[in-house]
Amino acid sequence: MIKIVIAEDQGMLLGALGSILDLEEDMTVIGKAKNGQEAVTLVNQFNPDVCIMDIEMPVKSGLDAAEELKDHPCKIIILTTFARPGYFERARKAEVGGYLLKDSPSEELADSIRVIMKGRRVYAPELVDMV
Amino acid sequence: NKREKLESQLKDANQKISQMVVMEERQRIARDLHDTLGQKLSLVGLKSDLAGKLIDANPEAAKREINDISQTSRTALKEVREMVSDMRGTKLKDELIRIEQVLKAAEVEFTIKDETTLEKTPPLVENVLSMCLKEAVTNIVKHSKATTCLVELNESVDELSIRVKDNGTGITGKIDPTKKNGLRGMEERLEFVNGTLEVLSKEGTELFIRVPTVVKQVKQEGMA
Amino acid sequence: NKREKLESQLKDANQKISQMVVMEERQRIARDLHDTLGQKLSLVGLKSDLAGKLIDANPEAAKREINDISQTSRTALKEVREMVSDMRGTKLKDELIRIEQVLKAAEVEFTIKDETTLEKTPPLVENVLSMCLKEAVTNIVKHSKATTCLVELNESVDELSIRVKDNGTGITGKIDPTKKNGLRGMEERLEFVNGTLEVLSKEGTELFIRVPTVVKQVKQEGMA
Ligand SMILES: Nc1ncnc2c1ncn2[C@@H]1O[C@H](COP(=O)(O)OP(=O)(O)OP(=O)(O)O)[C@@H](O)[C@H]1O
Ligand SMILES: Nc1ncnc2c1ncn2[C@@H]1O[C@H](COP(=O)(O)OP(=O)(O)OP(=O)(O)O)[C@@H](O)[C@H]1O
Ligand SMILES: [K+]
Ligand SMILES: [Mg+2]
Ligand SMILES: [Mg+2]
Ligand SMILES: [Mg+2]
Repeated sequence: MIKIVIAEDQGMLLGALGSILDLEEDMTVIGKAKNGQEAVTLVNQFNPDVCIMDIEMPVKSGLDAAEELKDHPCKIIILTTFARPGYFERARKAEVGGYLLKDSPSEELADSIRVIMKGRRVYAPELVDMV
Repeated sequence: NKREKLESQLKDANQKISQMVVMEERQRIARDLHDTLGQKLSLVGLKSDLAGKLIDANPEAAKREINDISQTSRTALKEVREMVSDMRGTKLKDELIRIEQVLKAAEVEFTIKDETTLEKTPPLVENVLSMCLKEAVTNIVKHSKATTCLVELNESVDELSIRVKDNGTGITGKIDPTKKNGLRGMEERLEFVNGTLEVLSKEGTELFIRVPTVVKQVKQEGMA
Repeated sequence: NKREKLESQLKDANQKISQMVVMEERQRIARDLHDTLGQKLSLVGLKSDLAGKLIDANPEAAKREINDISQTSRTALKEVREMVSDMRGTKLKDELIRIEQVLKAAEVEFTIKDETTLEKTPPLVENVLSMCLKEAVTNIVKHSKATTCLVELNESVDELSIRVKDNGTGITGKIDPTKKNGLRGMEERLEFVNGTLEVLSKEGTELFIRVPTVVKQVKQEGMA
């Protein structure tokens, strides 16, 4: 079972992401955070396999949280809508497992999570192109 | 030839400025778009996936998701509309409705003769004309003491015109151009689309606004 | 004074043009937005209502509607993304990262010396420089057979410069300006921000790009 923590400040999005991943047979969402700070706390507390992060959140951004969790065995996946200058570079330096589009089809997201669990990195070309 | 050289430098300069300004404007709009729409469209995408998965096992939950989708897409549409209408400026026909309300509130009897379709009128021209109409009516309400106002719009092959006539005091006294912006602003913006403003003050005030139908972007004549 | 009058006219003209251009650009984007996004969001709204109604009577049909919603919302977002990226232009620091990746993939050893903060560099200048850098590196990968590439950025009080040097074949033979656009395009865009391009071909190719830091909107010298 792949244990997942999700951090997203938009409530409905957080709920939808959680439900959709919970429907996958090999995944379970064990925690939901509303900002990067909560995400860091949940990851340290529950040791999930994967933490999915939005970038722009109050208190602490997803990128800040990812940097903080760089040495934690939990794999970080950043989800974002548009490329913003400098974001990809920071994500890469934080050695995140994935840098994906928020609107990637849920099948694709689930597949990416499985691939990232095997140690590979997955970057959405739409986001890398615009670095 | 000195003058020719000057004009060509002017053209160059204008081109540079135009492009610079366009880029800055695009960046501003891009930022706006990003924040409002991206989130909502992502949400719709995710929720539709979720609804699809729930439909057999839990149709009631699927309905709730579909309901959220409906709400979210409509909010997003409303935002797009607002953004678009902000960007577009005011339509002349909308301004006509607005001035009707303003005059009604001021108890000025309003007559309108509108023969225009505005089919070929560029948005920029419409925007300038709306602004002129608005200022003309604001002046009537503020200064004229008029009891009637007539607005006449005409369209011919080569020009569009608006006449705004009131039966008030007429413009009395000298206008101090350092203090008053309304009429001067109208003239400036009209010049922009090669239009003209005539002001008549006789049995009330009459403004006659004319704009040629084909807009030349830059006035090259009489520059130097 | 004639010259002063002329300069002030020029300033006025520039201001007017800027305003006009912004308005036109906004209207163009507004039209695009309306056409691409407005349509799709309306469709999503309608289809979500339909799906809600079908869910009990015909769940398979409801699934098809939901599937359409999923597709439509993602296409819409893709379009917005493309629009935003077209609009935004590229930051120089981002382009530096991009070329590093490109050169790495092409197995060209990359050295960079960057002393710039770009704090006062206008977006337009950054965009032009990014474009030049991108083209210079594309040329190295395409034509030079180089094994090393050096990029040096410098900022002084009054200018910003970029040197791009490779150890490849150098530019051999004549350039046919009707076929080749890269170097010419660089020159043209640089001219736009009063910049210059020098090309040296000796032990490889060296491009030297210079842009004055204070972009004078209009060259005032030698005006009259
Ligand atoms: N319809 C009118 N009837 C009578 N007087 C008018 C009318 N329109 C304008 N005026 C006179 O002309 C003057 C100049 O008008 P203008 O619109 O330029 O400035 P304003 O309305 O006083 O100030 P602003 O438009 O900048 O708020 C007014 O102050 C007023 O005295
Ligand atoms: N770094 C370089 N090393 C060797 N030759 C070069 C280099 N840069 C340019 N050239 C030569 O100069 C020519 C013109 O370059 P330019 O960028 O203008 O056109 P292009 O790259 O051939 O086509 P385009 O840029 O329009 O795709 C090239 O065709 C190539 O022969
Ligand atoms: K599960
Ligand atoms: Mg967020
Ligand atoms: Mg006024
Ligand atoms: Mg080239």
